[in-house]
Amino acid sequence: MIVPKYTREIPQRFRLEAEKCTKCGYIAFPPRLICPECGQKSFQMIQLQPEGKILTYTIIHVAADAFSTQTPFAVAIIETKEGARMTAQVVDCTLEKIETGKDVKLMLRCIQREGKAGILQYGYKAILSR
Amino acid sequence: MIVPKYTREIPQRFRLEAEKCTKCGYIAFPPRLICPECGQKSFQMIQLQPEGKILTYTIIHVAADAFSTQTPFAVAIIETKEGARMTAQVVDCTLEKIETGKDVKLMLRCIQREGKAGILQYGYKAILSR
Amino acid sequence: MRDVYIIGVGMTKFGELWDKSLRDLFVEASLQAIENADVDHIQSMYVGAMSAGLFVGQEHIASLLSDYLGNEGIPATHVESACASGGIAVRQGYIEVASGISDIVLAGGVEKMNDGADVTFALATASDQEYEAFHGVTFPGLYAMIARAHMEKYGTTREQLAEVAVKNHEHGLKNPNAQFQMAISRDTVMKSTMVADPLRLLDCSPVTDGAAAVIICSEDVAKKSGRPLVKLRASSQATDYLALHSRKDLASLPSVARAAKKAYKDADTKPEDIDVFEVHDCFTIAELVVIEELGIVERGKSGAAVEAGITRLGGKIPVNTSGGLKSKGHPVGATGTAQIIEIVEQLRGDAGDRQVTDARLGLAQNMGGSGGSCVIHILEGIS
Amino acid sequence: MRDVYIIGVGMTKFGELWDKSLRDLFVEASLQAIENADVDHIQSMYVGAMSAGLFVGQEHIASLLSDYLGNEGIPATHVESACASGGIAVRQGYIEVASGISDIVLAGGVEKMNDGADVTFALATASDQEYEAFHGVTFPGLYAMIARAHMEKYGTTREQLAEVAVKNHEHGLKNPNAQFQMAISRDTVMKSTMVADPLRLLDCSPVTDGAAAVIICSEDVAKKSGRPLVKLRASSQATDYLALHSRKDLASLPSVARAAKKAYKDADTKPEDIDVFEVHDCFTIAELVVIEELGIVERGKSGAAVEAGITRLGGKIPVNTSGGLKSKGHPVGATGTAQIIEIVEQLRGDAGDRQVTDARLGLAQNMGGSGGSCVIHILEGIS
Ligand SMILES: [Zn+2]
Ligand SMILES: [Zn+2]
Repeated sequence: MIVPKYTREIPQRFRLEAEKCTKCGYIAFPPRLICPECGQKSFQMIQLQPEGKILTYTIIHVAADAFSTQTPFAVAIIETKEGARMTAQVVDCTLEKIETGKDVKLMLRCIQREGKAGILQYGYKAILSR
Repeated sequence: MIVPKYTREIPQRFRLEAEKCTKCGYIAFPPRLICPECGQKSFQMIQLQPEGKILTYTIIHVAADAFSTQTPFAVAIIETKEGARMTAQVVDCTLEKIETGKDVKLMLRCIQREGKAGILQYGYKAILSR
Repeated sequence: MRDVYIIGVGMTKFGELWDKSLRDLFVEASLQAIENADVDHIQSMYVGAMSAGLFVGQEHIASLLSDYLGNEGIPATHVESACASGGIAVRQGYIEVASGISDIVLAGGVEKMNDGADVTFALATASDQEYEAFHGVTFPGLYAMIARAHMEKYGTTREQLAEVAVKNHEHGLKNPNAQFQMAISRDTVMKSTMVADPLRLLDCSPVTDGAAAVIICSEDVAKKSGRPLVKLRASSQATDYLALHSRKDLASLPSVARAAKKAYKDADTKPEDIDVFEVHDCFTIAELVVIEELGIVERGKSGAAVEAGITRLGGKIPVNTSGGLKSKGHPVGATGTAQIIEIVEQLRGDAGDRQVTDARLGLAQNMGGSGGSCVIHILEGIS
Repeated sequence: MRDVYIIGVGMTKFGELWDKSLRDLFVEASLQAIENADVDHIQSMYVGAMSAGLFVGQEHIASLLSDYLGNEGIPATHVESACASGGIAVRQGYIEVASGISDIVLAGGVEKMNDGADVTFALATASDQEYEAFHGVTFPGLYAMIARAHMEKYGTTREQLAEVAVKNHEHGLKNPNAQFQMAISRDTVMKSTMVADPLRLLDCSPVTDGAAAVIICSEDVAKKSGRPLVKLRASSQATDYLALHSRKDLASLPSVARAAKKAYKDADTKPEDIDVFEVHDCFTIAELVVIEELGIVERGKSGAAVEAGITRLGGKIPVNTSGGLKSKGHPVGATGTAQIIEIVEQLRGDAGDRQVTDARLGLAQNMGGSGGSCVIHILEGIS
């Protein structure tokens, strides 16, 4: 039942596709129909480089049921080199290593199981660059 | 987690407790804080006799997930002798026997499993009187 | 209170729109409405949706949608009254413009139903969860009980119910935005799968994704826009006991009569003056009871009226020229707004093959659950 | 537009109210408000709730609640803007009375959170489901990220965050309706369980059941009522990007500044003139950022201000005399209305041990999600 939703989201979640406003340069991730900065409707598709840095982060100790077996885990707001912003987990490191300003790479990983059939949902997660 | 909800509803679901408006005689099932017919707030608790008749009914062939293993099943609107109205399943008979106007008795039965732990929820169901 | 107009309309195609999310749908309809109105900004917005929470796990949708509509931080409010949410959104926009607080308001509705949720459960939350849905009754089940009561009280027949579906599909065939653009026969309806006896699959509106939006404004803005003038002559709303079993007459929908009385009074008109009706045919029986409550036909005579073709396009009193919820589709939160759009298009003379000749006054009736709420708008085309 | 007043208030105790259902809670608060206003009828009602759908499986709640409040079929509308729903309900009532459509409107909010639902999931639906909650971030997690940004940018300390909780519990101790009537120490806050680093359990408002309602009316009705006159001087609302990550400055809440600017302008007043504030302290960091956005303190100086006791009852600018969401409890849909009730009681001089001396002007600030929406009311006591 949720396969269509899954397919619909592939461009953003798997390929990191964003759009750049042809007038003001605003980077829309995910893509939008209208630019929130200048109100124009003309965009150019761009593929984000899977690299960015941590703007702020938290360590989640109490999670929704779907994530409760993963606690504690880190979630950060990341800005890519192009200026796109996203929320993503930071994984594959001891949590103490995570700091604001550190560089990360974005990787495709399993995020959660969804729906009664427990279908795996994939998407981007961040790992520290060094 | 849902045990308190369960306990809270015992007076109505298990004991068929209703309230009678001391001014206009309106029977409130479940009990209310204010009479919808006359606006007064004074009620007398009454216990409904577990007897009534069918005012209208349907046979459900497509149900919500929680009831999907029970289809087809009958649901009716029942008026008790005191004039209380309720929606309840009609069980223990071939579905063809069910007709508007027929007398029923109300019995305590299991209705559904609720929540992740699948706790059994009990309540009233109707059976044809003869 | 100021006079209020609708100067722009927009809607997505209705259907199973797998490739579009809730935000995609609403933004698409809204941008269309803004373009149709030829305005360069809106001052606030209302979004009707029954349950984005249960359908797609998203609350706070008015803020989300204002953001994706090109966030300028304007006030954005989500309103809900089950399947009447889209009509309520327009009514709140009407009140805000009438008050003078805003001159240009966007009001719309949306529902994304085909994204994996237990739709039967979600729809049943429009009934009394603790005393109706708890016992396993579904939304079709509630209308099935109304249908049985109406059939036993007035002699309404199974065939007459089917005729409502046949008529609405005939209309929907002419509507490019309709989910089902196909004619069906009385026989097909009567042999379709049983859903809740006596209602069958083709008595029921489908599960639909879609969005609709309108631009509501003051007289001043409307006149300056140069767009055809459609005036909101009345906007009324009423409620009833939520649980069907609490109502004295199970073959009636009193909230509809209550809202209609107020709407006719505020618009200073009567059913005979209205040229075209959009009514809430979530199930075939709903259209029958509603046209009685609206005073279009005498109580108990709706089945015969439909069978006689009176409510067909080209008949004396055209009802649901859009195809209705039955054929156009029923994305619950969007429905009430989409009905108003059909009326606007009829009054503008833009309804194409579905056009009712010389339509000047139209009425849209939208309701929630098994009639626990109802909202009615009367619109006038001013030429 | 007409002047608008509040003449009646009512609320349940806030807490884990196992023996009361959603309808019990709302009806209890509403009957209290009606009695407090000494009116014999209401003409319509607005109900704020974030997600009765996800918390208790019930949509169409305005119709349900109008029914249980003694159904006379009046218009009843559910409004939602996540945790700002209760403030939005009052604003819609304000607009309806200001417009002249109604003279007496009930507006309230309710949430029944302790009935078995996955509360963390339900609250996270106030964020962007597809681009925030999808990744496992929780509602406390979003504010934790704001907290870290604020600490790193302005040097706000962990101790200063704790001082917000200490102050609000000190106030809540004097509020018989508060969920937690107990004092806590800075040390207790800083040693409480980690929820979302750097926020700990005692930085977070609790999971609460409760309801609150007010009676809104025209000047005419207010004067005839004989009740103390409290005027709604301004009612403003704003939105922002829904997703926290979309906002340029992660240590700010721009929707609050936007709504505040409009409210101060409409009320023709400024922060210095306001005698008492109720603000949305869903987390300790929220109160700090909000008092900056409201212009009560300079940007980046909120931590020091709270530490200095300025916002304490008896201080120069008392904030959250009710105990705030932190100690009074946070039934999300009811919160915005309950804040307004605290202000009304302060302006009437009815706040008992919590009374701010000679309070004449008060402001209530209520927001949704991580600041995707905000609604502000400024009230004046007229003696
Ligand atoms: Zn741009
Ligand atoms: Zn009575």
